[in-house]
Amino acid sequence: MTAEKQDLNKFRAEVSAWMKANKPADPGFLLPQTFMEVGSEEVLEFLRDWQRKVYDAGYIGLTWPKEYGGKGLPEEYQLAADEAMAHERVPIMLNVIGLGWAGPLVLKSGTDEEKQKYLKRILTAEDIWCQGFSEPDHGSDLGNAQTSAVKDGDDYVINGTKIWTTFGNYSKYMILLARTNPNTERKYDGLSFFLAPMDVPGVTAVPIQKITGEYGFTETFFDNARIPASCLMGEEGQGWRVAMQTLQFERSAEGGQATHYNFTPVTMGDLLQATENTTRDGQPLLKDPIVRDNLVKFLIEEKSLRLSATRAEIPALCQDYPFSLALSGKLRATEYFRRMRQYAISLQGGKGSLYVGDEGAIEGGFWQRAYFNNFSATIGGGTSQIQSNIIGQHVLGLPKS
Amino acid sequence: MTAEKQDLNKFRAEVSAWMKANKPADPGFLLPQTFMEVGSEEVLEFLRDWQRKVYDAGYIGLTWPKEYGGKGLPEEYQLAADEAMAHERVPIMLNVIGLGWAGPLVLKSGTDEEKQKYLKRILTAEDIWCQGFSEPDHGSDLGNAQTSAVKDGDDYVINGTKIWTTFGNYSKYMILLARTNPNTERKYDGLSFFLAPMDVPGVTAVPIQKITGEYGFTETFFDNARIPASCLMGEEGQGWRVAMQTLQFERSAEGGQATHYNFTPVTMGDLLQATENTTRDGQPLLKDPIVRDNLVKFLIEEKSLRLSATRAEIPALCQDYPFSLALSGKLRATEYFRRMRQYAISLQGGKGSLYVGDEGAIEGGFWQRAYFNNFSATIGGGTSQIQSNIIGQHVLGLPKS
Amino acid sequence: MTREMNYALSFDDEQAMIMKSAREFCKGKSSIQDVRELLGSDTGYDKKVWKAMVELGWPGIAIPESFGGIGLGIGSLVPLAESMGRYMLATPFFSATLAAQALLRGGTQSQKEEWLPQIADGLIATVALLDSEDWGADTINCTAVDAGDTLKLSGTKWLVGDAGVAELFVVSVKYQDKPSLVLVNAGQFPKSAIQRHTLIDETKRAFKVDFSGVEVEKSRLLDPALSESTIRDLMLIGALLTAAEATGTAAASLDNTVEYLKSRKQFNKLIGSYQALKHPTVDILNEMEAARSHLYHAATIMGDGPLSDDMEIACRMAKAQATEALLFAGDRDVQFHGGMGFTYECDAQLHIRRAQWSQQQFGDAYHHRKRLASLFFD
Amino acid sequence: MTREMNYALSFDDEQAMIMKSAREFCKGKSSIQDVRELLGSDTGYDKKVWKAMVELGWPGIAIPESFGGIGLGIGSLVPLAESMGRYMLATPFFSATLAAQALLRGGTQSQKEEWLPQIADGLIATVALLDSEDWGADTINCTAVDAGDTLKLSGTKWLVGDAGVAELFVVSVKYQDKPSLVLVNAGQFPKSAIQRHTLIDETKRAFKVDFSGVEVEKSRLLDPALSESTIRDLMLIGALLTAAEATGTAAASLDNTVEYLKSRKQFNKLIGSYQALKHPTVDILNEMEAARSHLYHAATIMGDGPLSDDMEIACRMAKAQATEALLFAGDRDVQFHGGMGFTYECDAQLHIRRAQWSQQQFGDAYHHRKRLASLFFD
Repeated sequence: MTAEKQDLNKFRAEVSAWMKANKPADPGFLLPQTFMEVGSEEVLEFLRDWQRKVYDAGYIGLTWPKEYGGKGLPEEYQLAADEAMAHERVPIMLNVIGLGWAGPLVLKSGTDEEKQKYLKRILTAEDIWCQGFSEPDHGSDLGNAQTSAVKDGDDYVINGTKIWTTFGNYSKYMILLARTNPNTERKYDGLSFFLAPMDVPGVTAVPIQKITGEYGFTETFFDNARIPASCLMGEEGQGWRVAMQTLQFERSAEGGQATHYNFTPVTMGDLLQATENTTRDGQPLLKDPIVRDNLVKFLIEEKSLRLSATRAEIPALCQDYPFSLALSGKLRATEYFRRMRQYAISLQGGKGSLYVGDEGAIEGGFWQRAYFNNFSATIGGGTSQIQSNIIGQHVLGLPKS
Repeated sequence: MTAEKQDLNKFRAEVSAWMKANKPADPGFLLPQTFMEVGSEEVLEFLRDWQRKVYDAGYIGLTWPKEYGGKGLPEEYQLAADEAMAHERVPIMLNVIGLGWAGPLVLKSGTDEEKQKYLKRILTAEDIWCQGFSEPDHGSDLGNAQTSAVKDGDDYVINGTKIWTTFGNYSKYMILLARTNPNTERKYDGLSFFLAPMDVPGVTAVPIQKITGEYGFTETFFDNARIPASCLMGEEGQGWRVAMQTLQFERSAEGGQATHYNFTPVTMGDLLQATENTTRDGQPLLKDPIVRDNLVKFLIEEKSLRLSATRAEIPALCQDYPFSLALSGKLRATEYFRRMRQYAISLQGGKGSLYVGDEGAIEGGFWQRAYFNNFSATIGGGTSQIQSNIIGQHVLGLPKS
Repeated sequence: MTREMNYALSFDDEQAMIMKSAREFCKGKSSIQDVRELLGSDTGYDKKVWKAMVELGWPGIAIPESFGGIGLGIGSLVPLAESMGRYMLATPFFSATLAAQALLRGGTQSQKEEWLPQIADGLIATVALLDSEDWGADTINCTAVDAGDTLKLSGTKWLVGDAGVAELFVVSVKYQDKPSLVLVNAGQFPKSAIQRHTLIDETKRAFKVDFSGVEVEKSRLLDPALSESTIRDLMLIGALLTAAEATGTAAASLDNTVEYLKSRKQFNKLIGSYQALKHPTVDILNEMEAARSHLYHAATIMGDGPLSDDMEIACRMAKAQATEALLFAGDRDVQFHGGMGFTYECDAQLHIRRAQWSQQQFGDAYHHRKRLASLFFD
Repeated sequence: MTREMNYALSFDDEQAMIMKSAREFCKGKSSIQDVRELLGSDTGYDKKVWKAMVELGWPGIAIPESFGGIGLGIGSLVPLAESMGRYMLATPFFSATLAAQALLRGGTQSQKEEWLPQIADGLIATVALLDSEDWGADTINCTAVDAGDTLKLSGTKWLVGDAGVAELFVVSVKYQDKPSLVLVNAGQFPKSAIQRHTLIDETKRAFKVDFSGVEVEKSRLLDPALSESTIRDLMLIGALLTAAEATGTAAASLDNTVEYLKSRKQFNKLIGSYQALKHPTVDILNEMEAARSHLYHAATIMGDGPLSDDMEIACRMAKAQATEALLFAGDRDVQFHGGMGFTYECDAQLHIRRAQWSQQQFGDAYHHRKRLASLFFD
């Protein structure tokens, strides 16, 4: 083993030990599996404290430069810390848009002043960030965003509506895609990108109740909201390019994220554990041949997802369709989770009709909520149907639909 | 029970008894399940004799007028005879295009001369008929047919190529869709419909080898083939309407067919019988819980197909989506058969890799051949994908794709 | 498989009339706004609507005329349940109907005379059958033991529909080592014995009921000779009614999806023109239609006597097909609404939640297929 | 499930080289015309191609250097088999490889020394394992009984690959009530004992072989202590190689479909623009890619010793995933070619037939899932 690898293993073990020792006690509510499930101040503050604690311990922002609150370590260290967190199944890191999107963007393209201003407060979760790309009428068609930004002296005046803003009502800043020019030939060329403050007059974030009954998003209205012109990121008209760059961070196609640990993995192991005490036809569920067969199908699929993620990093094994694994990862994983969670509920028998809040519900209704919440993954960031289009066109070279 | 119903039951019993007594002995080759599987003269002559025999016994063409070889009975009698044939699983009636398409068309729209000339010889299978709608470049797009028919004196001169002509090489006549006017605004308005003789110079039918390795279709070439102008059915330019009318006969949406018994139903009962002696993990197949579950799924589906066919005839039970059952019947049945036959093979274990001709193959490779041949049903007459479009548009009112 | 499959499906004018009036009634009384207003309510239903339903005679539609009902048999319940599902109309109808069927099939003459006319007149009754999450368990954990002249019950039942408002409970118990049914009045146990479940389907009301300590007279036992078959038949009838309701909701879900596909544009095209949405929507239609065919077949052959094998097959197939169809419809309803579908405001949530509910009532699809396998292959 | 799943997947330069040269070789030697020309031939393969393969050392690639091979282990067979599947290149490679693995894992030292170098040099050998259609039957019907100094065999084996040209057979028999393996030379039974199967996959050659009456010396028994585990391991390695080949053919089928979707027009549009065709084709890609990931994982962890649980899991998962992927790909390949797909002339027929073949070799997907269930849940 190389010295480097030894160091890494030691570090991973250290993080694991810390997590084991410091993992917070059961807060009495279902912990969010993703950052889109933070529906109350109580949950928010719980996770804000936890992120701060992990940051103070030195386990997020490892690749960011020391002068901005990071540690200047290679990517492998952050991956090791993230792995350790996933392994210990600690609560997620809260400030996802800051840690994974805005932060890396500022780090890559921001001025020194911007870096000073924003980065450390992202790591400490003092400033929560949100994202304003989607609009009510153009869910899948980001390039068609109509929210306007009109230059007026030293300000831009923003008008329009964004939707699916996670933390819209808790955020200090939004990464905002808005139209500075409505008359360009290509719709993309009229867009600009802003690091917009949310605490200015004219910004209203109205919580959206989710299918689960809980909250987690807002619809965000801009009514002549003035933001300083200095908030513009890049040049006017480059907004689409900056946004696409930002999406690359989301898709993990590029490094620089302060952590990847923004969701709690839900595994077949969890499912098997959850249904351990369930019976079917008077027998333990796992004695039922058809249940077994279905579970094995899911195990095969889960394993293939893990293996494919590894294989995507080995170019020699991706020669036929070079972008296939990278582009299909989201589709495959989110659809797998949808089916797996749906199946998990079906295994619960009568208990499957109980919901979060019922004392008889299996794991407090975890699987019901997990199934419902998973639609944010099969819909958000490009629906599964759009993902299939992308793969068909960009991997197989099929004509546009 | 009404007197009428008693008569019908008596008649059905009579047909059954006759079929039992006269069902031909095993000819030593796999009997065709559909008319698209007649790949040799041997099979053709066997079925021609059989149809003749059934006709002579008085069990097809029952609804056709007596003067044209029929019996002038109500539709119910033919349905009863067809049911009896299906129940006894006798070989199919050969001359499908004649009995089910051309015959009803001539009966409905032909002149008395045409009726005299064609109808009885359809019933006796003396004249085999075929159908020339599809063309190589417009499989699903019948309205775009390019085979030309140019009036020249008392003839039309035909040029072009038809494909998927069942019995192309055995037929006396073809119902032919050809373009008499290439310059109409709507492509449909340039088409005309002919009862075309096949035994004229310039017609060549080249057998197509099917995926099964057998024959059953031809590609039919017209090279300045002259047919009498009197072959035109209806007026020039009405071809599309006549063809659609003819397709109605195929879809059984309209009566008048000399028999509906043109395929051997393949049922779950057959499958269960075929796999009776197969073992899996050293046990009879039907002891395997997952096999059982899958078979029950198919049984539920098979039953729903039968029930839906009955329900389609009861308007009060089809109020929400009046054409739903009628338009989805083909899609549902053919896709069911595809999956069911594919599954049947999967149950065979090692024997599933044996094919027609192997002495160890289950039922002589019947299921393998049945699965392959079924693609003619999921492709021909509008692919399953096109059927879904039709249902989406015409039943649900969804926009065109 | 030597069994001959029964394919009977017929429909008379009376049934057509019921279907028509059920649809009109439910449509008129249960707009989606009405449904949503009731979600947070205590009882989950509108008393005025229930009263109107009683006036139409629906609670007694399958109760013989000799016991104060209309006597149209179980077949008449299918179109009613389907329409209720279609408009998500909630009332104690299902609970009361199952209780009436329990009495009709398993009660003594005097019990029938006492209770059936009351139920036909709108008395809310319910059944308490489930001891655990496992619809397939054939043991009964709740017990009745002799205590002098009375019976003393113990044990807790799950998912007892409308227990909060029911005045009469038909409870399955083990008595003298045999499955038995016993009648319990609401007044015979404290309110605290009833605990409302938090259900995934917010239009429904079901409760955990602890019958421990309840004492009833022996005359409250249903006919011991019939109890076992009555319990079996109740489970099948429950499955059939759930199937009918689920099929109605599948159609509601389909309509909701189709409406959106016809009006929402993305990339300047109506999204319904995309085959990725259109074709699965057609599949939903087809699955729903298959369920309806199974349902009307069941409605055709069901009768008042003990259920035959054919009837059992019909109920189980209908349940398996209908709840699978609704699971599929509800799931796609959410997905195809995109971001909107992810909101509580979108009606897709009502359908996907109902799907999870229906799936688990009276046994899921696999439960029924397993029993069908035994009927066909053993 | 307390079992920790093994997710190892790595790849070194040597493997990259093998993969590259395998692909080039197969592509060069096995055009679709070449494949079609061999369909009707007696042996099903081109002797020149086999000779070239032998010269490259492939028959010995997984045979240790000490026995005349290259010693790259089973992992090296995966990319070879995948490329053969990709170009549907037929040779006795699989048969010979399995026979070599049988000897390597279960043979005595002298048997290894005698035969492995010969196989590495191109001797055609094969295995005869199957007694009936049932890959899951754990009884062996073929027997060996003592007849003085020799063993006398009886019974018939199914689906013996390349038996028409094989010079050496490794045959599973019941001997002294235990599963055993025995070596038989082609010369030891009459040609009439071999009967060629008519296979659904016309690129393959397999035979029914009646070993009844064959007498062999006792020295032809493989090591009795190892036979049971060797038979088990052979079934798993056979499954893995079938999976690799099937995955290659799934990719061939995908390419065939994509090619058509990119060039065929209907209603004036390239048919690949229709999502009804495009999205299932993407699904095929994804299923095929999932199979590849399982395969390379298996290739990463397989070794020359008895198979561990992790290896067993890897082989079974690869087989289940790969053959399901190919069944799906082949079926859609035909369907999406429309009328063309229904012809023998269209290459889709090669893929759908291969799919049926692969499905049934060394156990179908369900067979393997059932055994995985035992590993995980019992």
